[in-house]
Amino acid sequence: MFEQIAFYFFSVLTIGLFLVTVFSKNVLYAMTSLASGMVVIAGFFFLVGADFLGVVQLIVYVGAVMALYAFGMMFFNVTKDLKEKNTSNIWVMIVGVTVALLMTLMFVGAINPDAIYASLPMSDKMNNPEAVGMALFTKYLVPFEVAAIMLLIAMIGGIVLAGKKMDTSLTNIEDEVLQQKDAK
Amino acid sequence: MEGLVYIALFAPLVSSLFAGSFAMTSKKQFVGVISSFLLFTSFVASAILGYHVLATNEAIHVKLMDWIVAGDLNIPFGFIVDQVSVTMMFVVTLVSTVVHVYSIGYMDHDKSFNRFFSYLSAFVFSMLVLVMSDNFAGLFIGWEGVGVCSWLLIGFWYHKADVARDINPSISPSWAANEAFIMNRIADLGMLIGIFIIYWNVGSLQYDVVFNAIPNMTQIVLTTAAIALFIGAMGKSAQFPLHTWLTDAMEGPTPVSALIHAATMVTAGVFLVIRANPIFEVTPDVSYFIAALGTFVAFFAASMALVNRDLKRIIAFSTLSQLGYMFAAAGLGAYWIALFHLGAHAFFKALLFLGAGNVMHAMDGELDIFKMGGLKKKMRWTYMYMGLASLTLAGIPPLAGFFSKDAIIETAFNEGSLILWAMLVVTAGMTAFYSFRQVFLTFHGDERYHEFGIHPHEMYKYVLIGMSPLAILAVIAGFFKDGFNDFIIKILPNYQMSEHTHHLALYLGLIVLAVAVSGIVLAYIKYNKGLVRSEKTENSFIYKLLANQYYIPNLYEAVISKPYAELSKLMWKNVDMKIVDATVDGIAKVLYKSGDKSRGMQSGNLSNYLNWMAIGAIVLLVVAILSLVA
Amino acid sequence: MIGLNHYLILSGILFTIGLIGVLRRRNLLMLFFSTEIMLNAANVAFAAISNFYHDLSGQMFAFFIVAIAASEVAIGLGLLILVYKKENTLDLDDLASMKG
Amino acid sequence: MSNILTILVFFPALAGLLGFVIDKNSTRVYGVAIAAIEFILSLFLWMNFDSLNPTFQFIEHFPIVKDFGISYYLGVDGISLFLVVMTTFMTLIGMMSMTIKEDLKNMVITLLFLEMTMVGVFLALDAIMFYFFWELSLVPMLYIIGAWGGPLRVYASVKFFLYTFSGSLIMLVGMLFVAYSFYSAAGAWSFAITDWYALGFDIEYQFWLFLAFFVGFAIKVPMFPFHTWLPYAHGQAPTIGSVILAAVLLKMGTYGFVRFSLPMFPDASVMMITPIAILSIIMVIYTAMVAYAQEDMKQVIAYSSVSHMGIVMLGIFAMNSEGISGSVFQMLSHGIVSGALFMLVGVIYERTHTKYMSEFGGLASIMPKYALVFGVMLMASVGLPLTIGFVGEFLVLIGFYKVSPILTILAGTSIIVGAVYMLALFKRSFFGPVTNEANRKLKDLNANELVSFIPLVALVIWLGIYPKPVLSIIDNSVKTTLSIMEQKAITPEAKEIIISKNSKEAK
Repeated sequence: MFEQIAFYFFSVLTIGLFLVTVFSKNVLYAMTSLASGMVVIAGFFFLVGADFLGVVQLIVYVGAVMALYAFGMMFFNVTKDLKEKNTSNIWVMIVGVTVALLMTLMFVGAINPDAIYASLPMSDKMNNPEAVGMALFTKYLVPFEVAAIMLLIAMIGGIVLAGKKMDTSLTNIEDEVLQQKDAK
Repeated sequence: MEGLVYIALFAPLVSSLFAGSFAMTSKKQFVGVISSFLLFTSFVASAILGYHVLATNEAIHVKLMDWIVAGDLNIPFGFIVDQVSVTMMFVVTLVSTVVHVYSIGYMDHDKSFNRFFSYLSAFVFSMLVLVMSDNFAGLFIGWEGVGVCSWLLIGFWYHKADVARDINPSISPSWAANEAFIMNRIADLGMLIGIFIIYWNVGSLQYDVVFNAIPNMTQIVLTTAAIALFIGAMGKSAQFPLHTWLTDAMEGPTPVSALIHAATMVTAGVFLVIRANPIFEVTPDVSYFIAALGTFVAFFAASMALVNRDLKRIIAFSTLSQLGYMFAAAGLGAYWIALFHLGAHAFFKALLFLGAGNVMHAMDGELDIFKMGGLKKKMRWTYMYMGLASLTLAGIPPLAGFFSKDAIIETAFNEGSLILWAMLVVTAGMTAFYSFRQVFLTFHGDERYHEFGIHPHEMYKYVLIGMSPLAILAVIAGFFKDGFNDFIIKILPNYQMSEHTHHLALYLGLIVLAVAVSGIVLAYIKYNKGLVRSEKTENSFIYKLLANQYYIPNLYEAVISKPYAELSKLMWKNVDMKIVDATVDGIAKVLYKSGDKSRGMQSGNLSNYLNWMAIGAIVLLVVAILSLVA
Repeated sequence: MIGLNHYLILSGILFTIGLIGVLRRRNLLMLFFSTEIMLNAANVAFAAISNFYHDLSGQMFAFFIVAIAASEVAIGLGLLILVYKKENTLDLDDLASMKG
Repeated sequence: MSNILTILVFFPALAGLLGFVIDKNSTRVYGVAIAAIEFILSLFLWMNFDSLNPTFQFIEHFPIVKDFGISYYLGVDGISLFLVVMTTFMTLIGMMSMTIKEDLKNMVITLLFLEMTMVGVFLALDAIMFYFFWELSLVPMLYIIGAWGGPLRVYASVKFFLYTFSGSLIMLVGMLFVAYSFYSAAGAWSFAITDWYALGFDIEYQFWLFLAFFVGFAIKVPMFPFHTWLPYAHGQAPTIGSVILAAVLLKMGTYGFVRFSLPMFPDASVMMITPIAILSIIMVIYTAMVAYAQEDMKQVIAYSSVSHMGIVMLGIFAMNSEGISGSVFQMLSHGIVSGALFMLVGVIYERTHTKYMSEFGGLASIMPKYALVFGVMLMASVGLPLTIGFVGEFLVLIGFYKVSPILTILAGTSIIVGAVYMLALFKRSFFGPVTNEANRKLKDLNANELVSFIPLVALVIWLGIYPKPVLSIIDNSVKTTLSIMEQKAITPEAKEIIISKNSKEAK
């Protein structure tokens, strides 16, 4: 009963928040609703017993990613509303609804649950974080390490990219240099 | 003896290579002398071989080496010297030796003197290969070889420009050469097919094997083989409808006309029929067709000779006509008579041509007999030679032509084909008329050449002496008829007249003789005094028809050459360029255009790309679902 | 009772919302947001499947997806800042310099 | 000795690589030297070839990708032996006669690489290797036409490349399918041609596979109606490019038919005799007519190439050893003769910078040596007995007569139409008075050119008079191929045809 109530409540909440993100003209609103949506998603994780994932979701997404966005946005002018030539809604709706229908069809209609077997079965002896830990450091050790290296590279990359010649435009310089060369 | 065979065969080749090595240098007298000497060597070797064959009655068979060996096919370079081939060798080497000697004088002023001897000797070599080979493929080597040499020699003065057909019916030497080559090629295809038929039914191309296998072959195979081989013979011997090249071939130097287009090469077709007589023997229908065609050509060619004004062309038509006689004899089964006439004809026709060459030399290349006349004062020897040769041609006893030609006409009577007989008799009269028309117009009557500022002179002495063997043979060859009969029937079927014909022989002979003499008399009455031209006759339809060779060259031009050229152009410009190639380019264009059109997709706008991606995702999802459902 | 299908349908709806965002918006930053939504939608599905089939693999996948999303944001934002510095806009319509 | 084939294939390429560091002024000598060594190597191969052994010799075989059965597999038999010798010979002659001034170094290197690919195609016994060299040969040729060609060179080279390339892609699909079939049948992958020979197919598969290979080979040959790339390629290519293209590259297609199509798909081949014969005859007559209509000397010879290749195709589908041996011999003869003719056109083009026959006339009086060499090659081209051209043509026609007399008569018209366009060419260019005064100053062949042409003339005559040393070796291998076909044929009709075409009906 609790699960049902929680599911529907969270569902309505996420859908609403994400709709705001997608349709809002104001970047700040969009970002705020996205961050709130992420929190609710973490709720779903707790709901399906993926406690560790829920925590990771909160820390990484809500903590790190949204903080990054917040910092990033300081470089942009976010006070004004966005002026975009949005793709025609009918078209978007057609594509979106088709995708939704197709996916539903696939999930609901086509998957044969009997044919699915767990390749990494959960055991009742361990709680979730423990089980995740066991899996990560045994079977998924190499991917885990690779992911770590990737994150490190991403961090360095992010810093280098964002910190590069912050106050001059590369394109303009090259154009000027080129023009000077042409003039000669 | 084997050595002699090779000497006879290869001496001309050596001569050709020797002369050829000087081909690009200026005239050297010794080239002609040495070539002639080598040819004489070949002649002596042939004569000794002839004596050997006569004495022992044994054919000499040699094998030089293998030529083509593939699958079951095995063609050697094998040579056989038997009664037939040795007769041909004798005739060919004799005439060519004389012609070589003659050419030293005739080509005196030509800057391509050395080249000429090279070609001429190469021709003799090819001709010897043709007659000496012991298989059909070897024969074909010689067959094509003489074709090429003829092409080279007709086009010897290749630098002359093309002119309209009205001015010179042969257009130009190079045009005539190509015409000869291509017409021969048409016939050669027939010959090749004949060879194929024989190979696939016998498994060999050796004469002896093939002839031994004849009883095992079906009639239809034999008939097709005979037809195919005869088509080959028609081309080389210029039988209707492949005859036009022969008169055009007169563009070549006169010694060439004497050797190739009178005495030797054109008789190759007759030789083939004689050589392959076992095949023609068992195909009476084809043989009768040969005889009928031969008779027709004899008459047809003689009719064109009646009105022609060109000295060499008249002789060329008479060659054509005499070839018709030979085919008539061969077709009627009198192979040895055909061979005998072939030999006799070679002597007197070569003599006639060489005489014509003397006249041409004297007249600075002028060939129109209407512009000559009264030459006998200046050119006594030539007059005698040509008169003698014409008498022989007309068939006046006791000269060689009488014996051979009379025998052919008698054969036609003997076979009961009275139509053929009648036509051959009439032709004999026409022959006599046109040869003496030519002799009288050239040597008798008023001296018309003065108007054209020509100063005729007699040919060199050594040339005239060199021609004498031909003259002697033209006179005496007829007396060897019975001896030749005994000699040749060892290998060819013996043809004997029936009892009935034998009784009538004297009367038949007299009829022919009477017709011939009346021809001569007619010519004498009409032309002895000089040229009397009558506008009315020359404008008559018949005269024009004959003078234009029945318009056959024009017909060929209009029906074959022109349409072929047009069609070729059409094939290239329209079919190849506009259909075949355009289709390919069309396909390429479609691809290019579709790429060009779909380039719009590449707008550079990420949002558009994302839309496309979504569509792609939808397609993938559909595929996934369909595959899951299936 | 909430079954797997509920979660999957929810995930589908969220994904579609993200997709609509991707298709509709022209602002690069908004595109990033939409992508995050789609990633999260997938994560929900993974976690749910993991739960209902008692298989940890789903959670593992989701875990790595989170890692990838994090690095993507780090690099992506860096690039966005560069683009903004150069072009002074994040609107895709103004950034179509790769036209073929 | 044991890896002479590897040396033959890769020596030119290695030498070509080395060519980059050779001094610019000596590249020509270097190229000739390398080509000469390569030619001597191929002669050495011929010397050591066991002429009584009709199967593959000097085999080198070791796996490259074991799991997929791709191996390094070289071998030579009577069919490929002379194609290799001809390739090295024509490369040598071409290199010697080359008169290109600009970028000579690049040309020499390109030619050496091209030689590698050509020799590789003829020696490869692994389908993947064959395909590799087959496609690779396009690149140097593309470069030769595209970089040294005439005004339309880009169009011509792209057309050449795309046309042949798209054909061979279809062939590749066929090859992969054959390999897959082999895998299904034998349980292991193999691309070795000798393994494929042992593999039988249903008649339906044979038909489609035959078509797939046919497209690849037919475009290369080039068969009507896939021939239109050839006149462009020849028209635009520099002399050396035309020589190699006509002499060797076209032979790859016909060689492919003998090596792949016949022994692998005997039933389909028998089934396709009539359609291919008809195409070949169209090719012979139609292109001969087109050649007659040309105004450009080089185009005449280009179209004549197509016409002659029609004869080659006809011989291959005669299904008897006379025809196929004749065909292989005709490949050699066409290689030498058409190569020589293109070189001859190159000689006059270099002197006058035009190839139009209307610009010439009376050349025989000005350049007698040139006219002589041209005349010899012309006679070989029209198939005069005692020249190289006759042997192949005669054998092909005699072989095909067994299959169909009527079609043979039609094909036999090649000796007529061939003479027509060749003699017309000769008359228009060499005979008659000198029409163009500027031509009076033309120089006859110089010593350098004579050195290139004399071996060609000698070869034309030698192989015309005594073809046996070549022909007997070819014939042995052809008989083996035919016996493979006979064993493999599954339909009784095909078997009967193959047997009956090879035994005489001695009644």
